[in-house]
Amino acid sequence: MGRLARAVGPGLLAFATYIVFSGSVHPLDLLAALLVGATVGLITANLVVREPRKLLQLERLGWLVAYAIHYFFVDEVRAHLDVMRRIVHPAMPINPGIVRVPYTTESDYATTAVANSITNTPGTVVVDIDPEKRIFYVHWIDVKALEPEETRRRISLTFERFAKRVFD
Amino acid sequence: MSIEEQVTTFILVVLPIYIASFTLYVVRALKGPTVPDMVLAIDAMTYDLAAFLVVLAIFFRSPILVPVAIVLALWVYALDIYVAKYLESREMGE
Amino acid sequence: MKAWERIVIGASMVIFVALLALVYTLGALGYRVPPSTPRDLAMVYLTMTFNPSNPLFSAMAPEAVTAIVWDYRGLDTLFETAVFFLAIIASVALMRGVSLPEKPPSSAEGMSLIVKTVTKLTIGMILAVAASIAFHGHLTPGGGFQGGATAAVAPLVALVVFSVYFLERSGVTKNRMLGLRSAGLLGIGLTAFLVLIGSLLSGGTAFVFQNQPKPAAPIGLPWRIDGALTGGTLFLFNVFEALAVSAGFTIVFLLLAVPEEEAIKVVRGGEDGH
Amino acid sequence: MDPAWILVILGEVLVAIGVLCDLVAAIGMLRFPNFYVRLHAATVGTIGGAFVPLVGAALIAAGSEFLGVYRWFMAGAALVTAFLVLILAPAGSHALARAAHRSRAAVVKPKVVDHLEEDRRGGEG
Amino acid sequence: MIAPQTLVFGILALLGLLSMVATYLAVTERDLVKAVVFSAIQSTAYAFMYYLLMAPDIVLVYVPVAVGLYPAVILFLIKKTERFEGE
Amino acid sequence: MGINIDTYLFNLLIMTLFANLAISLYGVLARPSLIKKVIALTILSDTANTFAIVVGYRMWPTPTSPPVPPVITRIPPSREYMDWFTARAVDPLPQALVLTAIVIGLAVTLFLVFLTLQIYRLYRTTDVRRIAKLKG
Repeated sequence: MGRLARAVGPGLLAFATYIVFSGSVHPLDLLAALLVGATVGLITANLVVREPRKLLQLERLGWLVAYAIHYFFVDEVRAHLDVMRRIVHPAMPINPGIVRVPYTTESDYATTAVANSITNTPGTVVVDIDPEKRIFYVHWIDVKALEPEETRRRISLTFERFAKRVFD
Repeated sequence: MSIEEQVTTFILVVLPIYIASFTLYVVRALKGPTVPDMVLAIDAMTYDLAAFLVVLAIFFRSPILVPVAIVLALWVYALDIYVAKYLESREMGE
Repeated sequence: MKAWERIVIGASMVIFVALLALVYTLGALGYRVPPSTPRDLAMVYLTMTFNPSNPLFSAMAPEAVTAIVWDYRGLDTLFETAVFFLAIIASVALMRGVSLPEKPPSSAEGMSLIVKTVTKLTIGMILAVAASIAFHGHLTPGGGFQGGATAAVAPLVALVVFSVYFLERSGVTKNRMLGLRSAGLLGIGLTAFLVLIGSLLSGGTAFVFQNQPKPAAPIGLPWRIDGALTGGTLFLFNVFEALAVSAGFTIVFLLLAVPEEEAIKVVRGGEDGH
Repeated sequence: MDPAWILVILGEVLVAIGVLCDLVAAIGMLRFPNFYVRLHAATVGTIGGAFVPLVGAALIAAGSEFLGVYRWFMAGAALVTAFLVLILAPAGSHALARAAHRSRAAVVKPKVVDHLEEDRRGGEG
Repeated sequence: MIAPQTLVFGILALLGLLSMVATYLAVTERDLVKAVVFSAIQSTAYAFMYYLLMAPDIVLVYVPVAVGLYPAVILFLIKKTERFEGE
Repeated sequence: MGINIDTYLFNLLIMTLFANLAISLYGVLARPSLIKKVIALTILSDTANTFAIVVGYRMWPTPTSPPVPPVITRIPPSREYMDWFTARAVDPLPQALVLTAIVIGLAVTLFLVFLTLQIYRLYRTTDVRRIAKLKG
């Protein structure tokens, strides 16, 4: 029973991927997609989902959408413009270094979401992660601060706030 | 001007810029100097190539060419993972 | 390497290129490359691959490449698959007696947490995309070989990211993959004889690898169900071939990932026994 | 205004942004001094240069009548590719960076500070 | 204005030159890991070439095999044996 | 007969493929390391496959309308569509031949890789010259 409940999430993801990728909603395709979704869900169930109840809480989805909008239209644009300015600037003003950034998220998915958000904004790349001490080591193109709390405020605080609401 | 003509003209303008940037990526990929540098250049180039192939499929008016892009993106990720694993561990299977 | 050897090899390379260029030029004098019209043989395949008005010679699949691979040159492809199977069996035979040691789960194995989580999420999507490529092989570019090669990325990335011990614990073992691979091959063989068996049961005759009805054998698989094209046997061939190819690649990588000490033990032990 | 035109114009704007990011990222790959700094140029190349134009191409395909019935297949496949690029590219660069730092294949130089190196040395000593 | 046909044939010729350079470097390089990466560049050039030659089926099977599986196999092999080619 | 720029570019492509063939042949014959021989062999077979695809290509019907892959995209095909399609599609036969050749080539390469591994386990080297000396 537990495995079946956990299989729903990855199965739905595989089902949606199949339908979107093949771009057709003919009954036979829907049947094939159901088969693929069921098989993939059962295979990867224990790997992917720990607590299937989280999938049903709709406010998490709402926060996910808010996260995406804020991320793409504010953070990404600002970071892209900054790094592109550094690239085309004749003097190439860079000031790189690897700093510690602490994090407080609990689940694997929340941590990964924060790390991927940091890496996907140009200017900061997660080089290593220490799960015991809860520290990201971030390569920063323009080091402005060295203290952990200050780096956290400048790099990852917004991402963490959203990621906690969505995944934790 | 119809949509078709407008899209075709737009893609014809965009195409040489793409070729120029691919040339620059290739220079970095051939130059190195270290293995991670080369793989990173291939990585960035291939993700851009995937986007370019979708645009080119519109230009060729052949929508069925498009699954190519997804396969490229997936397998370049795999290449990254192999090289990273090769560099950091003692045995590939561990 | 000695200097004169280098010179001989370099000179032979230059001669090789020059000869090929000569052959090419001579050919090009009578034949323009690239041609401005397709060859006659190509025209036959292009007009026949999906032609409801001439069902006797048509494969009833809009994808000409898949139609050629599994219909017009079906037996040839079957034997090529057999070559693939034999090469993998030979690899397994070279590594006979080598098995993976048991190891308790630990957090140190594999790569970092981020890569692991991302891979967990994407494995399902990779398999779904591969299934889509294989199942729509008779409509859009794709098919058994392509779908199988795409699906093989899932176990391979899992092997590299999570470690081979993890795969072994979660049930992806060499023997199971050999079983899946044999099931795929058996499916290909059965599909090849499917129409023949059906025809014999109903008292007629048919050809091996028959897809659509022929003059002497008026029986065939349906090429359309509820308005959706299925291409007769092509769909089944694609599914089974994808199964066989992906399982075959997985076996080889499971074998390659065995730690070297184990293999050395087996090889050296065999030497001492002689 | 025709909705198809809106889709196409929006898509073209996104593709144009993508081309610009792509060119700048390629220049950055050549100009930046070491591997870790080049990672940032590669991020510009993958998010601005691949994710954005893929979404744009999906919009163009959805609005282009002349592509025939397969244009939905095209738009869907482009969107799936965009999503995969969004989650795979950062994991790939993170894996490369971590491996390069652990195996010391690339040196962190020029640098202001390297806390990772300090912590690792402290752990060993 | 260049005709689209000439543009595409020009890209094909450029890809041929690139694959030639990559092949030369892959064959003469003594560090085998770098040789594998050069052969991956050559494979990417070939994959793009197949795409422009209107063979999507071949790209779909060639990209997994040549970008994904060959480098993995050769890297496994190098890890188990030796990295540098003796001279 | 004047020289056409398109034909010139296409011939340049074919010449580079010939050069690839020669370079990789040099790698197979003359490099000492078995691993390098395997790499060169894969490049050799890829180049041979590319030749088959290049032979199946065609001139564009007009300089602005590209050829299409050999896949019918309008179901059911009308008479006019079939005429349009056959005037534009590339040759499907080389593609079908190369498709299986690539997968079989990979399987054979995997076998070669296992052989090389076994040789290394027995002789502790992948250099053919040292293996020839060790032979006892």
